[in-house]
Amino acid sequence: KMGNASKNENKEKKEFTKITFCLDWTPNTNHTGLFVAKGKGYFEEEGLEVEFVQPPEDGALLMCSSGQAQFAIDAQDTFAAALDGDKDYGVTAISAILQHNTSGIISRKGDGIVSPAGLEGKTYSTWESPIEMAMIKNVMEEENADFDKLKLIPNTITDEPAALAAKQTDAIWVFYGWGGINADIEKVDCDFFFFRDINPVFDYCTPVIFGNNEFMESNPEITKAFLRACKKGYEYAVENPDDAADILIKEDSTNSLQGADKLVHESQKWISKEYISDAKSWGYIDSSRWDRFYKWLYDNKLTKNNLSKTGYTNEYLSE
Amino acid sequence: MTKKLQNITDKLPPLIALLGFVLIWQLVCFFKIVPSFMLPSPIEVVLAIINDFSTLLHHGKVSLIETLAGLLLGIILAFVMATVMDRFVVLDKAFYPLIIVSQTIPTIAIAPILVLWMGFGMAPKITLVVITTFFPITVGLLEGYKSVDKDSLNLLKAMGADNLQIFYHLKFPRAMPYFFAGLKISASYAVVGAVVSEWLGGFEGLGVYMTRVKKAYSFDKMFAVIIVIVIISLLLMKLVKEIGKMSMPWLNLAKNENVNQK
Amino acid sequence: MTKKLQNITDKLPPLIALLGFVLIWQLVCFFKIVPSFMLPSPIEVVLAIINDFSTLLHHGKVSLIETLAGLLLGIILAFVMATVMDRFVVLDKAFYPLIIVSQTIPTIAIAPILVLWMGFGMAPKITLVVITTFFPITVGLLEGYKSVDKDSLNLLKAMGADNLQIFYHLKFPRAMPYFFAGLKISASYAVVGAVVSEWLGGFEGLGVYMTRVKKAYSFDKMFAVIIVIVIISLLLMKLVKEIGKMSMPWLNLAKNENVNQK
Amino acid sequence: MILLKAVDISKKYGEKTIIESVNINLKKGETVSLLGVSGAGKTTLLHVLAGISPPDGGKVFLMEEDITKNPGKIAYMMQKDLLLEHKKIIDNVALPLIIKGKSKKEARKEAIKYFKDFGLDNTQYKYPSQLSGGMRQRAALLRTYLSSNKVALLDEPFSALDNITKSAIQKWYLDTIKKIDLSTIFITHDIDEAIYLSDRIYILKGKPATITDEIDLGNLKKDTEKDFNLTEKFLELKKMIISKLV
Amino acid sequence: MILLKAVDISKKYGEKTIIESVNINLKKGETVSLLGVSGAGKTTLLHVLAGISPPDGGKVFLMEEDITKNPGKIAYMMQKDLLLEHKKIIDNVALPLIIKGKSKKEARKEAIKYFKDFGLDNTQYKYPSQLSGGMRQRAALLRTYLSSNKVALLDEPFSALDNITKSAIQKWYLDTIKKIDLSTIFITHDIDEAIYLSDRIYILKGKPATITDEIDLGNLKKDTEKDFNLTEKFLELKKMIISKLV
Ligand SMILES: Nc1ncnc2c1ncn2[C@@H]1O[C@H](COP(=O)(O)OP(=O)(O)OP(=O)(O)O)[C@@H](O)[C@H]1O
Ligand SMILES: Nc1ncnc2c1ncn2[C@@H]1O[C@H](COP(=O)(O)OP(=O)(O)OP(=O)(O)O)[C@@H](O)[C@H]1O
Ligand SMILES: O=C([O-])O
Ligand SMILES: [Mg+2]
Ligand SMILES: [Mg+2]
Repeated sequence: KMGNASKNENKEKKEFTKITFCLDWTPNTNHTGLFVAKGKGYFEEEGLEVEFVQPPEDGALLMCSSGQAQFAIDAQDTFAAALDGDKDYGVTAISAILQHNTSGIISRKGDGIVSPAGLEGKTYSTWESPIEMAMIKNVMEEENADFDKLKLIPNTITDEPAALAAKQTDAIWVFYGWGGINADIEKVDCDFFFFRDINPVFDYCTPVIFGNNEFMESNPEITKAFLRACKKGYEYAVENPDDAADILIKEDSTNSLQGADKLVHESQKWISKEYISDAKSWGYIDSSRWDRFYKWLYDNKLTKNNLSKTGYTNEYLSE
Repeated sequence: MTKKLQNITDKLPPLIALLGFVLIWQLVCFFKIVPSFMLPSPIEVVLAIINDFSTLLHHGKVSLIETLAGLLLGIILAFVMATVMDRFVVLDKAFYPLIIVSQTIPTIAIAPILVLWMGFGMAPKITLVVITTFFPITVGLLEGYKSVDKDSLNLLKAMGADNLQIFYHLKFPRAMPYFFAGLKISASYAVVGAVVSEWLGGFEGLGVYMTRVKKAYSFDKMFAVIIVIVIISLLLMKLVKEIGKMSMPWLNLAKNENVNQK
Repeated sequence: MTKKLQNITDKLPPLIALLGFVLIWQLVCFFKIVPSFMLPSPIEVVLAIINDFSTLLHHGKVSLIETLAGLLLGIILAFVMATVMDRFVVLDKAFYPLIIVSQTIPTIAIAPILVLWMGFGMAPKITLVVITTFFPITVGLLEGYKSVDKDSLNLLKAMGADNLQIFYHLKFPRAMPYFFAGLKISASYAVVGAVVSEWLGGFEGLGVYMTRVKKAYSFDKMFAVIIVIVIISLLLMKLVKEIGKMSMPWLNLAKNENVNQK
Repeated sequence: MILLKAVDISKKYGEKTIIESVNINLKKGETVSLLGVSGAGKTTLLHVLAGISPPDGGKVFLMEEDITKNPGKIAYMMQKDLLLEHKKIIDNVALPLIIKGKSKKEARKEAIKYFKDFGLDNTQYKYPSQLSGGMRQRAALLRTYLSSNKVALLDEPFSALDNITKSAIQKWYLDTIKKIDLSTIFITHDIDEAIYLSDRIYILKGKPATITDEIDLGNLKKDTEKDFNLTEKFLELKKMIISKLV
Repeated sequence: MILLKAVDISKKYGEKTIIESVNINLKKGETVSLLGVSGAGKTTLLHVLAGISPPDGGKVFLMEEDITKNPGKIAYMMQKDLLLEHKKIIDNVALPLIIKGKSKKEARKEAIKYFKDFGLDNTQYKYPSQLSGGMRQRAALLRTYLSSNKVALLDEPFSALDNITKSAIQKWYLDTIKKIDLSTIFITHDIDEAIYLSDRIYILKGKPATITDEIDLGNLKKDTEKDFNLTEKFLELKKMIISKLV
């Protein structure tokens, strides 16, 4: 059921352990360290052969649960729903790719959405997830704005700056390192605010690397080796953003980032600072921030159970 | 064999097959051959349908309205296209290849573009249903029109009938069985078309609900939605069949009414 | 009219229609009736195809392999099912409704589940192609088998033919035109089936590439992919048509070979 | 009085001339048969006479009026009975009236009067597939009659029937056309039938086909003589016609 | 010598008895016709004789051997010509040999010998739709012959042909079965045809149908007398048969 990943193949001269790694979405600068680890042979050094795969929509975590992938990227907020149910998905968060939540709301410059208060009377593109709605409501209420006066429309946007420029919507949730930078590249003047700046409880972990429990318990050394290589890759990306960006473009087997060089490089310049940030080392999951967010979910009746202190571990990270 | 008995022996095999299928499904879940988060058991799914009934009804209604509107417009479009193409051979030659091309474009690729163009209301959903449904009906009607034999045409011409009369008294009735055959195929795709387009952008409808429960890791609810979609599709196909029967009484004459000795 | 001339008048109307369509598209873009980020112009799309050619070729190959494998398995499955169902009426009654149900399940709902069950390789993609393609072929074959007239059957029985001989000499050849009609429909859906399943999980293929270029804000590349999909589908349909022609020489006898005076 | 006159009709399909310089005429009350082997061009000629197929040469006149390429003036009963399977018998029969502009209600009212005369009681609201072959024949003839034209063209009206049951319908047919005063040209390739039913026989022969013979049977008392087709006189006629056909 | 003997055959479809207590036989070299109106049950009876339809009572013997429900022993030429449109003429004709286990190559080799005799030169690799009606008839007869059975059943072999061209094929048929020494039962509802072609006529009549009459024509010299079907003798016979049919 675990596939052939746990079985070392002895036939080849060098023994490689095959790892399937499920990304959260198409390759972007959140993933640079991983592609660097692959491109620069860090995985190989650890005896790993890693394949990056794309998940079904919103399905990375499940692919890891099912054992089709040993590791996957997801986020703390969406993970809550899996943790909260009565089914054991058998996955645990083992590493934070970014230390802080870099997401926030982007809007057209001049519309006055420089902070949540500005959302009143405006149009917001939503995925209608309960946590998302609760967060928007919370940040608006922090500034005494009325959430009911926010007009909601479905989020079908792929090109955020263009959508803003065409006035399809007024406000969109984006990760600054990609969507925000893209607005600069496309020369659309935008305003942006981070959720974490309005309410620190929203400085949760996203994106996060998850591992399959069964695999990790029977292969702790491989898990550690995997994270070691990742860490090395991200550390390289921190030191050499330009070079790392080129590696990302080159290593993406689909060539989908070709022609987006400028975006990748600009994004990389910004996001490289976020990989480790104020943490002692890359990947560390700050339990206080993790627990604080889950407690908030429970207090606001967004989960049935108090999920604090569950779902993560730092034990596979190297010091 | 009496009629009633015939009815039972006709309906027994599919019922047994269905029950067998559900039983195997339940056993697979019971013996955890597939982990429960990957495949909810039939019982869980039925419970999900019961618990979610009003929500499913609400979203189902939205999807059904889109489906019916799309199907209706698809029928109208198909009727106009097929009739015009049958009348003017050049247009047939010109547009038939384009129509085929339209069917090879993946709907999940155009659905987001339609939403981009038409907004979040029902318009893009209905449009997608039209795109997926007009084709089988058009093809059916064209084939039906072409099935009219020369002799019948000559008969009406000999009576002095004009093109409109020939269409009304001969071509259209002859094309009806083909029309309904096409419509049945369209009906089976229509609901799925609506759901896919909702899936890719909207506030209401089974497609939207499906993405939502999927994000919440509620596979039992997701399967409940699938079952609702299947049921709506089957009912729609049944409806088309019944309307077809009613509209074409000459095809369903009971054997005992038959005066013909042969 | 000479044959060559006939050929030109047959091909001219669709060509003009296609050119007209592209021209309107280009004009819509040129006069910015639709903003350029919503709709790349045909020229941009052609450039994207040229620039991305090797990438498109690579992913196209993957999708094509999945398509062909799925189609082949779909044919085998359809052949076995239709033949067994034709032979044993009970099985026909039992499984026909289930087969119809299988066609009303939205593929985008089951594709992620298939990936969950089968992994990221080609297996779930091929399975999805099989699910979308076996139906028209099965229905075609069943109809074909049923089209065999009683007299021909009796002729072979009178010669002392057993069931296998009747199948080989009569039923299968008679069902071939129906088989190819079904296969043509299947071929038109097969590529889309592969792309949809790739879209929902994988590392290669046109579907994967499509989601990625979409996320990279490259609508021109996305349209390039759509056009590649359309071209592959059309080529596949053409291939099926040609194989059909070759396999059924008795249906394509030139008029001048006809000795029959009537 | 000559009702229908076809002058110098010729007709090609593509490069091939099917019929050439055909002249025929039909007098009031007359029944004329058109005899020829399969593929001779009989149906082609009838199409031209009915106005549904344009001739490549020649003209068709109905009592001095040029009706070439002008359908709807002559009743035409197609090969076999050709009832429209999707219409009830009453609507099949009333179709010529509806085509000519009558409302469905009016047309049905007009048509229903004749059902008894044509032996079609209680079949009005049935569909064609519910009728026997003989009944279908009668319905088709009633429809031909209701087109209210004085001339009727019939293409192999009895070819679908087997030889034994055929004779009953033929007898009924002779009686009926007398009663409704119809002038008829009908196609057959059955010599017995031609002799039995017609006042005159045209023989269509050759490639391209033309009228090679005209045989007048006007003074034979066919219906009065029992088993006429088993008499010497009949045999002589048949021999003569065969010699002209081959 | 009696080749084929059917004893007390009866056959029902559902509740309805179609034929009852039918007894017929066929001697070596004989041509026997089965005459009856449409729907009488002629085809039903032939199906039973051929073994493809099980009787509800009675037995069929081929030279003492019980062949009831045992197809493949008697050649059967179906209504019309019924060539398989998807097979070349050579493969249509060789089909009985292939069914009996010969390889395609062998079967073709065997079949090809007879093409000249049957007037089918140069049609071997053509498809049925490329042949004229007469050629198709001959191909079907060759196929019947190649089944290497001594008895052949033929269901309305000429009904598809028009009355004028029919006689040529009938003549050819008479010659051929003489030449290949085939004993034949054939169905027709054409009295002329029955008289012209057969040594004996069975009349099938009634509901349920049974053999009501048997007419022996053994001593008529049909083929020597020119235009036999236009003679007095023929007429007398025809009158007699009609009286027995109706
Ligand atoms: N629409 C057509 N196009 C080309 N050729 C035609 C067409 N209709 C008839 N023909 C040809 O014209 C010739 C005469 O045909 P027609 O149907 O008039 O014969 P017919 O005497 O009515 O024969 P039958 O007794 O078999 O009905 C035939 O050789 C036929 O193949
Ligand atoms: N498979 C069947 N099931 C039920 N009834 C049948 C079946 N086949 C024939 N019949 C009926 O049996 C009767 C005799 O049919 P059969 O075909 O033997 O007549 P026939 O004498 O060959 O007629 P024809 O000259 O028209 O070919 C008819 O009433 C027919 O409707
Ligand atoms: O999900 C976003 O990257 O906006
Ligand atoms: Mg004709
Ligand atoms: Mg019969």
